[in-house]
Amino acid sequence: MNDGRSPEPVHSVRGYLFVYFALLAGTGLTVWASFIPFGSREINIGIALLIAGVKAFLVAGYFMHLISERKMICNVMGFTAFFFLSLMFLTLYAMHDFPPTTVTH
Amino acid sequence: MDIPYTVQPRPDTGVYNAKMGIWLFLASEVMLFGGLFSAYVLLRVGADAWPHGWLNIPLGTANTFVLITSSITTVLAWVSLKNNQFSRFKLFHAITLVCALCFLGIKSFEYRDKFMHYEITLANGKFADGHLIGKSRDFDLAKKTGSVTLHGYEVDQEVDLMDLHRPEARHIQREEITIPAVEIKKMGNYGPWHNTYTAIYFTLTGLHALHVIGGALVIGFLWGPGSRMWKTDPERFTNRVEVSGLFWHFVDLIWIFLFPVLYLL
Amino acid sequence: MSTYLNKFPPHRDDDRAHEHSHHDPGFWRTYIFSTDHKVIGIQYGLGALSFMLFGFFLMLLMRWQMAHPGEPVPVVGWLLEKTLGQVAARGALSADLYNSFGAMHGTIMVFLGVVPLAFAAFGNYVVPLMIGAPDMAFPRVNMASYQCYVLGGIVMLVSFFIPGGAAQAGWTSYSPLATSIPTDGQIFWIIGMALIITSSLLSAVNFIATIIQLRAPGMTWMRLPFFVWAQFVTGFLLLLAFPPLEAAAIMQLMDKVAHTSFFLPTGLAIGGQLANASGGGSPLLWQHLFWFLGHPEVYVLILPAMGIVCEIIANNTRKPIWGYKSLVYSALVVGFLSFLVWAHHMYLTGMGQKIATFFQATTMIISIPSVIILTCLLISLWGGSIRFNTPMLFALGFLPMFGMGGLTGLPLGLAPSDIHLHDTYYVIAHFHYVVAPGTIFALFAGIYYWFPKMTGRKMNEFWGRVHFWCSFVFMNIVFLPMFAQGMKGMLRRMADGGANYSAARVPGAIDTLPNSIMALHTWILWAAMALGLAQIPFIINLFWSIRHGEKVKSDNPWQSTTLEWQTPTPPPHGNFATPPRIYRGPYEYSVPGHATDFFPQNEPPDFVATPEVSTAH
Amino acid sequence: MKEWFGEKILGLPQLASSNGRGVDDLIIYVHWLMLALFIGWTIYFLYAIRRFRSSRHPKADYHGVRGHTSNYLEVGVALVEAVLLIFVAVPIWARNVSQLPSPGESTVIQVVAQQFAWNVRYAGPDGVFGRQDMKFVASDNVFGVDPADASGKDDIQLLNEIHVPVNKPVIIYLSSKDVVHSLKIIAMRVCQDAIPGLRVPVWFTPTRIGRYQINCAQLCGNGHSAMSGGFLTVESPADFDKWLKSKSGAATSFE
Ligand code: HEA
Ligand code: HEA
Ligand code: CUA
Ligand SMILES: [Cu+2]
Repeated sequence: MNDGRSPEPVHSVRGYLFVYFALLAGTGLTVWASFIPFGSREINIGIALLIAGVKAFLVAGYFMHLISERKMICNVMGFTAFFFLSLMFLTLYAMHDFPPTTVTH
Repeated sequence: MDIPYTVQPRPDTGVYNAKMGIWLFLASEVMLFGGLFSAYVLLRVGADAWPHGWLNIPLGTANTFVLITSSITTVLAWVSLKNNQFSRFKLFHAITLVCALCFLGIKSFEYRDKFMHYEITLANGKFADGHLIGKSRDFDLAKKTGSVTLHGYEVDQEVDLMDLHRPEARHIQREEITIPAVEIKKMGNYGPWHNTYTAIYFTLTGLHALHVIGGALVIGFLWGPGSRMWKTDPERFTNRVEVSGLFWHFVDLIWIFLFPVLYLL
Repeated sequence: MSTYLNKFPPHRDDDRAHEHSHHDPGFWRTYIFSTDHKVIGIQYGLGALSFMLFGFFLMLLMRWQMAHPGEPVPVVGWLLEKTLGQVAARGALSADLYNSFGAMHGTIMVFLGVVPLAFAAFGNYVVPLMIGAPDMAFPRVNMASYQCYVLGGIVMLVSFFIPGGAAQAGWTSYSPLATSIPTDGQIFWIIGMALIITSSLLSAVNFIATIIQLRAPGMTWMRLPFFVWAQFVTGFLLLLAFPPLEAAAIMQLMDKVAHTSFFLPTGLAIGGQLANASGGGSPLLWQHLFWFLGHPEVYVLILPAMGIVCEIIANNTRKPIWGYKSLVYSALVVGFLSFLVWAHHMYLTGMGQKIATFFQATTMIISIPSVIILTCLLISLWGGSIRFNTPMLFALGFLPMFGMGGLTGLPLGLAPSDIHLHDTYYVIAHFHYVVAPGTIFALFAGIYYWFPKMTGRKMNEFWGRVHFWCSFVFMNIVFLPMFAQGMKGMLRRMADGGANYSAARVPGAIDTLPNSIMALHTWILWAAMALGLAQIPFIINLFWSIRHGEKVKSDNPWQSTTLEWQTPTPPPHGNFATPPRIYRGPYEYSVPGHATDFFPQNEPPDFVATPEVSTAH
Repeated sequence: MKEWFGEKILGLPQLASSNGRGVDDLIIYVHWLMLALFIGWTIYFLYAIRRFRSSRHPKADYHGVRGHTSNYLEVGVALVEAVLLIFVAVPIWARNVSQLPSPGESTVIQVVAQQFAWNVRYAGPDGVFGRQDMKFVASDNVFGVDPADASGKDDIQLLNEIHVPVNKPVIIYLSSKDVVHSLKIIAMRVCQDAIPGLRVPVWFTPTRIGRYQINCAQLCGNGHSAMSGGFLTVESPADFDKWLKSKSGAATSFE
């Protein structure tokens, strides 16, 4: 996030290619990791989401040049991410905080 | 007065109008898919058993490669314009379009596969599962006449169909089995109605596919008739390519989450 | 300051020449497929007012039914039977029809009436003018947004006439009810909503981009009129809260047409039949996604109204708004928090202690910035020189009315008191006080206030006063008794007005509704009719004044400081003849030492103003 | 004073349970706050618009109010709200949802709502409900009782009538077989949505003998307003036992 200057688009093709191959590698890695039993399903899910997160960061950060984008846009996306997470986790939490002895089926 | 900052960035915000607009639009898209992702998490957490390994991982991986490739060609197309190389732009954008079509092709093949895939509850309490090869001419489930033929296998309990990812499941022998209608209690394919997993799978990927189609239409326009603007207003055209590219990357980004979430986990 | 201005390149001289090169675009492009924000604003306004009138008409029929359950509706009963058929047999409302009308009253009022009027109509017309912009950032997107709105409205209207009638599951469309009712009305509702949501999203993108990008040189954030701030926050609410509802609508549509089970749990047996669905879904998921929109939506209804009231109060007290910064920050905080309170509509769905505490706490916290906003507006009156013209009357009327509505939100916001009040007429009264005498009054105020800008003529002052006083009195007679009814436990959405729970019908039970409470129905019915009649002077006044109203003597008839009054009236295509430059905040009224009692935002500081000079163009 | 205000000014309906006192108290306290604010501001408001009308006050004051009174007021409102929340609302809610009375010393009932009536089920003489599972749910077995379970044989199943002894906690396990309904018994200050797919407990202690109407508070279809046939009868323990005996014969079994 640079605030002072207008964003300098990354014209280096090599940089983009690097990100590209990182993304391909990441895809391979997720598939591979999903077949390895890490002990519990949760760990597998965590690893897959972590890799997906990194890949998403690469796409958003470099292909969409978010990391060199202005603060305003980063703020908007930041709030959006926050509201998305609160929607997901508060709902999830609400579904796990029924009065005791409630039966769900 | 004309509308300012349609091409040049506004000094204090550093972006031109359309770029601001597309980012705002993407924010709303995040919430749209966010709603569906929340639904996914909730349904999954609430389910007794969540299917595993129901989708074709090699195809999914291939499709991921295709989309990532289309993403880089979009960036490179924009870079080409920035560097004043119009014919390279045409080439890269063409690749993007081919990738988009390829993605949709693979996706529709996968859809078809699911619609051909049947689970049959047998009268003896067992379950048959597999791809439909054909039904006899007089097949009528209501009247219990005729028979169906599947390429698949039988299991004792429905939960055995849930995890096709586990090692034993991967080595199950599939064969052609013919089941007379009298032995069938219930029969249904793996369409969205099958269970909450297929429901969210079809909804999420369907909505994603609509985005791919929309993006492809825009990119196709900018590649074809829209590219005439390069002659009259190159800067504005470059901006348009950038904006459509942002949308395209976003579609890619969604897939990056959809793939592990639906195929692998 | 000057460095800020210097960042902007000087405008090219050929701007004006460009202006004249526009040739007459013809009727269709001028009035129907216009991309001019002012025309679109007026289109939205007329459309939304018509829908509001229609929504009110539905409500009159419902109020008749409540006061006289099962009796044929006088005057229009035969027409209902003719057009709607069996559901209106003998010209009386069946329970199905009552439920349709209720659901559509809510939907139409909220999504086709108030949001389009408050956000889209006023936002379109006023915001670009206020920030010194030539138009919206994306004029064609703007047109598309309006067309989606019209299409969505048509879909909603058509749904009344399909077999089975319009949606019947309330504006909240809770699953599984919404999926189980055997009419396609719900599908129409979903498609209509999808169009309306698209329209709102496009508008929201456009407004936010416009406000960020097209502020004239010198129009810094803290010099924006509060109305623009309100629209800005509203834009974000629409942008981020609507999509989850769209996602939910897609899922409900899938449940309905593809027989999925997103919102249908296992073992559902509707009408004695086990549901033909796989099960495994959750009805509460729909409620969460709906209220994730639903709550921010209510602030979408109120923030623009507060913005309008703020402008009018500043103008008619002839003094700066007290606490401008607090207003702005409060609006931002309200916007932010409104995403975190939604489950206060769901306390009684079975909510554990921790999550209930969280949502009660956020609900109480969000009431504080609302209190601050109201306090600022009220304190602004002190020391003013108040002119009581029609817009000001409506704006002043807004304050106590919103106060009542907002305050009655507090007992609803605390879960234990909500046990008694939930789904009673207390809730109906609570939110109608905020949306009807609250928001609608503010919208009336805005119409009277900006009408001269749109037409160059004022609306008739006398009839405006008649409109205000009659509306004020009858609104209160309609809604005040509802608090009493709700407190006694009268439930909402009762096709018979609660008769089945009344002491008259159900002898011997202890907690039935006393006759005095049921008798209030008659009062409300008559007051609602009178309220309807009170709108006639307004409607006539509105259309009559376009041609025959008193001509304004200058472009700035209210002697206002904000930018929309510093252009020709009505503003030409492109709005400003020369690009404006802004030197000061929005509410510089009665500045000590200044010649006039208003100091427009774009008047250079060294300019020695006299009233004639500053208003003539 | 408090009761008088609640009954006469607010018009709260009769209260017939011990847990409803807290609900009513909270309603009353909040309304005191609301009234104080509303009356205070209204007086200020009317005074201000009279005092500062342009005919009387032709020249507006650029600065207006300069003090900090309003800040104190806002902080005050926040404080009162915080107190009400932390010391009244949260404890009541906690008691309501987390501190169920023990089943042994309460009347335990299951209720399944349907369009447009209430199915009621008692455990019968043995005091044990039959085993339940969703897979047994059928149109004539809304509770999903396992037909093979012996403890279900003496369960009592009724439509639209709930009887409970006075002064003994009642726990209702509430569910729905079709759409969302809401069980509301006004005098008990009880309201709980009946959500298909969930079985939620709700409890109260009736303190007054009598007959109460059960309201359905959630829109549930075209019969919503007519879903009013259910009654709660609170009676003396002796009467209750007699009633329960008379119903035991009516035990429904699922074969
Ligand atoms: C514009 C719309 C709007 C606004 C602004 C609000 C504002 C608030 N609302 Fe309301 N609400 C609705 C529209 C609105 N609401 C609707 C439509 C529903 C029903 C939906 C449905 O079920 O169909 C609803 C329902 C609703 C519920 C659910 C009730 C139930 O179903 O059981 C709750 C519960 O917490 C609630 C709380 C609040 C609170 C705490 C505020 C607070 O933000 C209020 C804060 C404001 C104040 C505290 C006022 C301060 C003013 C003064 C102090 C000055 C007084 C001045 C003078 C007298 C001159 N509302
Ligand atoms: C913005 C929202 C809004 C508005 C403004 C209103 C306005 C009114 N509402 Fe409504 N209402 C809702 C939103 C709104 N309502 C919602 C969401 C519900 C819940 C639905 C559900 O249960 O699902 C509801 C439910 C509801 C009920 C409960 C029904 C039930 O539970 O069974 C009642 C009962 O009296 C009612 C009455 C009224 C009345 C008398 C008005 C009056 O105030 C109307 C005032 C309007 C006018 C006076 C017309 C103004 C228009 C003009 C003057 C037009 C001029 C035209 C031209 C120039 C062309 N409403
Ligand atoms: Cu059951 Cu309303
Ligand atoms: Cu709310």
